[in-house]
Amino acid sequence: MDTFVQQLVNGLTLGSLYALIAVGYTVVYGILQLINFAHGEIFMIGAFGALTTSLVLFRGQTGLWVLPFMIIGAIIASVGTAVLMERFAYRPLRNAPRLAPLITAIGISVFLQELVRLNYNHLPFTSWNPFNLPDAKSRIPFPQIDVVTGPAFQIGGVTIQRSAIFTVGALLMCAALLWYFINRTKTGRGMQAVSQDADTARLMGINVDRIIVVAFALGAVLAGIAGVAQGLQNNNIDFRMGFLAGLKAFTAAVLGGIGNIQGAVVGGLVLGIVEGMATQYIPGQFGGSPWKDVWAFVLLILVLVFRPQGLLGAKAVDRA
Amino acid sequence: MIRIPNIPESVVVKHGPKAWPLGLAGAGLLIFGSLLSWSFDPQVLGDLSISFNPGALQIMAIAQGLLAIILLLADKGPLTSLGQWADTALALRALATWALLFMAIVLVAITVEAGGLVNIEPGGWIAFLGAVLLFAASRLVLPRETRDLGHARLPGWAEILVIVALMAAILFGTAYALGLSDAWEFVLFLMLVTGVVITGIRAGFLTWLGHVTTRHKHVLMLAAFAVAFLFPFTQNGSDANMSIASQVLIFAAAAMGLNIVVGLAGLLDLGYIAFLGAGAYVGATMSTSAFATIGWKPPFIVVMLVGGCVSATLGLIIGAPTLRVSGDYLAIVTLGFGEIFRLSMFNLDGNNGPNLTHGPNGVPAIPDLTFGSFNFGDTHTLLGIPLARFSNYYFLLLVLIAFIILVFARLNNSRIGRGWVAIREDEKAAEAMGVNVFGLKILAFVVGAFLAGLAGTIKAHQDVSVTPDQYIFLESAFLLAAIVLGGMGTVAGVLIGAVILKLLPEKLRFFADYRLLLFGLLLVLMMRFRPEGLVASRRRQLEFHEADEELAVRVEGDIAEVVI
Amino acid sequence: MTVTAEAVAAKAPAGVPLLQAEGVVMRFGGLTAVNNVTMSVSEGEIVGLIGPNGAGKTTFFNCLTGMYKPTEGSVRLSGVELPPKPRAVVKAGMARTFQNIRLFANMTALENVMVGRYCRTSSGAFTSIVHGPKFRREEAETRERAQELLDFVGLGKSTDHLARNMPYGNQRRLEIARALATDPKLVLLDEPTAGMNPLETRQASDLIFKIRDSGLAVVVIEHDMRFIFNLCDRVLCLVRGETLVEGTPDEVQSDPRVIEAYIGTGTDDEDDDEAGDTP
Amino acid sequence: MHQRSVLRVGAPLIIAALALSACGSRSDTGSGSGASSGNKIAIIGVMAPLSGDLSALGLGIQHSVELAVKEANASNAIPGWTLQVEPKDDEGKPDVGKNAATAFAAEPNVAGVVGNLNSNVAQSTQPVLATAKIVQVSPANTNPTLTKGADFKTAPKRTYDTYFRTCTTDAIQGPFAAQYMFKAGITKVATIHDKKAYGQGLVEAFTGEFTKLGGTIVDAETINPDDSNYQSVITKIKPMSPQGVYYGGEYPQAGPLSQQMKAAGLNVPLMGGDGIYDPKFIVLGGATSAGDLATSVGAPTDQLAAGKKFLADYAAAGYKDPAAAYGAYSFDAANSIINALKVSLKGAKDVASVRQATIDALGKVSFEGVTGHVAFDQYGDSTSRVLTVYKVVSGAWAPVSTEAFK
Repeated sequence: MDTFVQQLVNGLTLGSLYALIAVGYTVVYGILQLINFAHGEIFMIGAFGALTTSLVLFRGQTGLWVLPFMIIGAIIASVGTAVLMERFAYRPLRNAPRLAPLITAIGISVFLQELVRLNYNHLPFTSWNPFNLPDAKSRIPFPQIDVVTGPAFQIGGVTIQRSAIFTVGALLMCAALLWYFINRTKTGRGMQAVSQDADTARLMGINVDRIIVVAFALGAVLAGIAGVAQGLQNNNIDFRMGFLAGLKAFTAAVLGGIGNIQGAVVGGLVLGIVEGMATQYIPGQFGGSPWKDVWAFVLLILVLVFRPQGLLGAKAVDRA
Repeated sequence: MIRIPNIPESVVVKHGPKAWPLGLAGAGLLIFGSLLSWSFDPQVLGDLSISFNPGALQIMAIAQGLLAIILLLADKGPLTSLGQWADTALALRALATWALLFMAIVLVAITVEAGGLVNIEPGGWIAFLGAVLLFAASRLVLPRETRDLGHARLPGWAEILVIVALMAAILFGTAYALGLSDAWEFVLFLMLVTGVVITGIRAGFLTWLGHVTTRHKHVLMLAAFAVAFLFPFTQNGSDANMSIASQVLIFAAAAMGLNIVVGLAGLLDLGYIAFLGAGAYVGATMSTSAFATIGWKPPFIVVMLVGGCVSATLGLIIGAPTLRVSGDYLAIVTLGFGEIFRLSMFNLDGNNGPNLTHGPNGVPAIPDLTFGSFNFGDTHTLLGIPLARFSNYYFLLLVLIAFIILVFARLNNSRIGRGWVAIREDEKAAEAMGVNVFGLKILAFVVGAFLAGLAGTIKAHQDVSVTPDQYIFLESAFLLAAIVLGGMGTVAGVLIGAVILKLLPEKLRFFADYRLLLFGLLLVLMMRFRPEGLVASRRRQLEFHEADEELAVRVEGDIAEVVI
Repeated sequence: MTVTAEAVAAKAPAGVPLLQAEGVVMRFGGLTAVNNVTMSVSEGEIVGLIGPNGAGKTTFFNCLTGMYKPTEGSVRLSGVELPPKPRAVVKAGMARTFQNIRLFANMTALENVMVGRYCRTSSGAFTSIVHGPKFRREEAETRERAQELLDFVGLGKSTDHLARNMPYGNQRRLEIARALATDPKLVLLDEPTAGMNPLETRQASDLIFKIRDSGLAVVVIEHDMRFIFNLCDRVLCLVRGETLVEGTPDEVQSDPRVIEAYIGTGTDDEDDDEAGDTP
Repeated sequence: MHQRSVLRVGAPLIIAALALSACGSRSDTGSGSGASSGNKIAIIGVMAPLSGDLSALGLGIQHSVELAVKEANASNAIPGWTLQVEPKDDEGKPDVGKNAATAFAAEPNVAGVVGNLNSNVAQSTQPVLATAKIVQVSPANTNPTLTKGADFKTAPKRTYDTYFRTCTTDAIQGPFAAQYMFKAGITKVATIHDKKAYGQGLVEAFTGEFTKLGGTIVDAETINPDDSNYQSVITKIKPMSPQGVYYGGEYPQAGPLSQQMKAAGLNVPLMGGDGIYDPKFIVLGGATSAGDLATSVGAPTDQLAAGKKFLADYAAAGYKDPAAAYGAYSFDAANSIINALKVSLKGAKDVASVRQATIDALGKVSFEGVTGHVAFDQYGDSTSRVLTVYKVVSGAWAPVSTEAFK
């Protein structure tokens, strides 16, 4: 029983992370019908933004008060990247065949990974590194924050890590704020209008370009926070972290019904729990942690084939 | 391509007449300067320090000068009969721009390599001055009306000769480029080739060549294969370049298979490398390697077929969801399949699942192929030229590529190919017209996978070992990039894309670390500015430029899908 | 010159109409777009389908051609029930055109028509690759037949033109040629004269007569009353998804309910149901 | 050098190619002038990842070989010959490595090659170099199958007689660690490995010895090296309450694993092989990594006099990148080739004709290197069996015991 609860906790923690990233896929997809394949890298850049903030401004500080600054740093980095990406890579392709933005996304993804890997600690072709940043070619330890990464809580036989509480808490807060933003603000309602029918919304005087930028930025905010959460949880970050996390988060978004924000959250949590349980309870040779990713992708394919509208989606999806 | 703003009309009109003598003077200076010594340091750039004994780079510069003189004489002078066909003015502009760039980079190269501007001898400066003059002159030459090149014809034998000469030039150009070990020389040679090609395009030579090659399609094909076949003989027994060449061929074979799926049927497959991997694993596990896990050791031809069929079966499985999902969703499904394949190969090591693949360590020590008494690992001598291991594989792969091209081209020009185009254009309408949409999509996956599987079985033997990390997502992305870069749905495009993506990193080692970065950037820029690729299929070009009416009218004449 | 299929399917038993749609109902969620419509078409007949915007005409077409699976009802061709699969429907001998032209824009006219021959040929991958005898025979036949059909619709000189470069009227004709290439017994034309000038409209009706004369049955959706009443042997008027009147042009024309339907509902449905074409 | 051959074939066919023939001959005379004082040239190749995420290790290998060659040339180790280093990038990928090996095989002056870093790359380069009879000494491959073949446990059989290595294989390190742990009173251990040859081999060898000594393996798990979150595996292990965890793999995974283990309340030492003996392990493992253990081959480099000298020389040579984990082994690998060449190149007219002699001589080398005594057994493996256990003490690896493995 303890093991079950423990894997449930692990699953929820992992799932919260997926959910935070998945929202970004879903928001952009809802408005542009575009799979922003490079969203995983936004998450990675967020983590590096937080790391940079901590190293440049508060090197060696471990007090809780650093955390908000790190989160702000993460958000600035991720939102900046997302907005630039939208402006220079995706916007010119708005009316291109669907293959074009997808290939662009792959290109951006590779580009951003390599940019961080090669140039995180120095400018291109120089060795100028005023803040003595670490080399990003391999894993970098993530700064530890006193209250958030201390020893774990022990409840009965179940261990709950402090970072896990942070991750789940961040998801809850973000979900609440997001709900408020979408349903109670003018911009949020504008987003809803654009996702229903962009052309009509434009005729109604909604600045569609601005809404699209907001959608990218919104996803990036959450991805940035997810980057911090993952850094705190795993204690290390690297330039590759976005690929698999992005793929899993996309799976989560599809699982919940892409385009549907509640769906992304639910999908993320379900996927996380499935992974945790698959590690523990699938017996025999095809169980255990080596196969958990396989099961996650099998789940993705099954959902796409048999229920492409996802768990919470109602509308049949037929996008060519 | 660098765009230089046009000079104001008034200046051109006023100084136009001076362009011709100025250009001749520039070209002359360029040639004269190139005959002199360029550098004091004999160590750099293959020794450019001996006057009247030009080094390789100097010969390149002289070639550009001569080409410029020919163009000038075609504009005004004894070659005007040529000038009425070719757009000499535009060509001259392109040539002069690239020549100037070439000389500038030469000077930079000498400065960097030898350490300081002082190392440049007067010859270098004279040649540079010549390039500058030529450039200035080229901006002043006025474009003229030219006749339609579609009507320009030579006797049949002469046209065939042109094709043969061109192919020979490609052969020796490639062999020469591969032999260059200095990165500067390599880059400069590439610049020369690019400059000449662009000059050719501007002059209309390539358009004419297009007409010629359509008139002599079979000659072109034969010549191309002859060139590919002759390539190992230029290596004089050295296997270093053949190793790269045979990798390019495997990559090209896989890319061609993917091109059926992406280029013809219009389905984006992001896990395609899994098919190559499936073939390779079949080849490895059924080989006589001590690590092979399957006891059955049939002749290789059977192994190839098994590999192809296993891949095709996977293709069928991956293709099955196309019944329900399409577009981006399909791309993600294929990506998921690719990851599942890799992870499965990673895990099937006896610890987690049956022992089939030895997990991350893969199947090493795969012996060379033998057909009868012919062992691919041995060096064989033909016409006095030794052909070593990789040359043997190269020939085998050449046969495979020929087969794949045949399949590709014939399918494209059949009822099935028309069905694929129809699906790409408007899936609903195609279905309403009785096209078997689902069947054709599956067929594309199966045929593509089968071909990749065949290539994979050879790759296993050629590579000696098969490991899961050769079949990661990035490799699928590279395959896709080869197609995107070269041009979707064309054979030549894919070959060019494969060569660029596999060869350049080998030759441009100093880029090594920035390779992937540039690759990512390239994908983004290609999609932005030339989504149809370098060698575009006419139809694909139209599909990517829906709004371009002018293009549509221009293309109409030769839409009859020339795939070569 | 004939456009009929050479014995595509067994001839229908005497007395059974060529097309028989019975009690077709199509609901989207709570909306009933087509409600219990029954229609039959005999060989060599031209039937008109009229109705105000949003009456469910195109939805009904989609039900007939298998694009939609009707919620209730059945569609029979020559007495054989049609499965709701477009490909099977085409194979059985019913082809259509679209309200907003859906040609393969980047293919030439000839290639467009050749695609229409797809379902009447069967060369597989293997014979295509080796250029086997079957492939060569079918390819030559396809090409010849496609050219014949282009001549038939009056596009004989536009063989190599790209569909997207052709004038609007010719695109309509090309779409008809493409539909005819499937060797149908019945063609469904969805607003074949939309956006045409009077001259083009007259040419279109000539073409439809010509098709009929070659032995095919035709069903036409149209807004142009004069066109439809001149052309059709029988007219069906749909209003809000239901059959209002069915009869000869004269009967329908003089029916007060039809006039009322057109005047009374002309403004409340702006969108035609083509929007629902891709759910 | 290819361009001349191109032209030899091409000239009869294309007149234009005549023009190029001039430069073909010129560049040959040009490159000849690189050698000093009329000495003949012998090239020692280096194949390692010089770009990409493993480049830190690869560049350390390259520079260490350069240092060895520089010292050999300075002392005129092989009279009449000048050694040169030619590095080639294998990117840590088998197919790129194969290209590099093929290029070496095509050069008549290549006397030996140091490399590769990765065992799977070596699998691809071994046959290429073996065909050309070029000796290859790896400073870092630990996969036993490279020297002893597929059935290395039951029926070891030398695969390629050109292949040698200066590092030890997993078959020694694992049992050594087992003995140390058991002696320290740890009898219940959970094992984790990354499924790669190195990690799996270590764990298998460890498990064999540990159970033989009477210890219990309470759980055996694997991880995927691409992952960075090991919570689910830790959750599986924790209820078994092991007294220690033995990890087969490398530091990028081991560091976070250690940290996450401790954070989840599993406060037992983690032990691994030389793959985790790296300062980066401690950086990634954080403060809680104190007490974690690692084994490494040879005595500590900075304790041997020769090792100290190597590190000092390396620093003095001013290379941009540090010697890294495999610098000392690479230095020894290069020196073993140089020692073999001293024998085989004596009186030889060119490198290519004495390649077999070089192979034979390399099998017999025996000298004191910077990692200890360097010699090879009949399979090409290093005979050095001295190992050291290191422990994380106040943020650094501190040697706790150095012993010869029995």
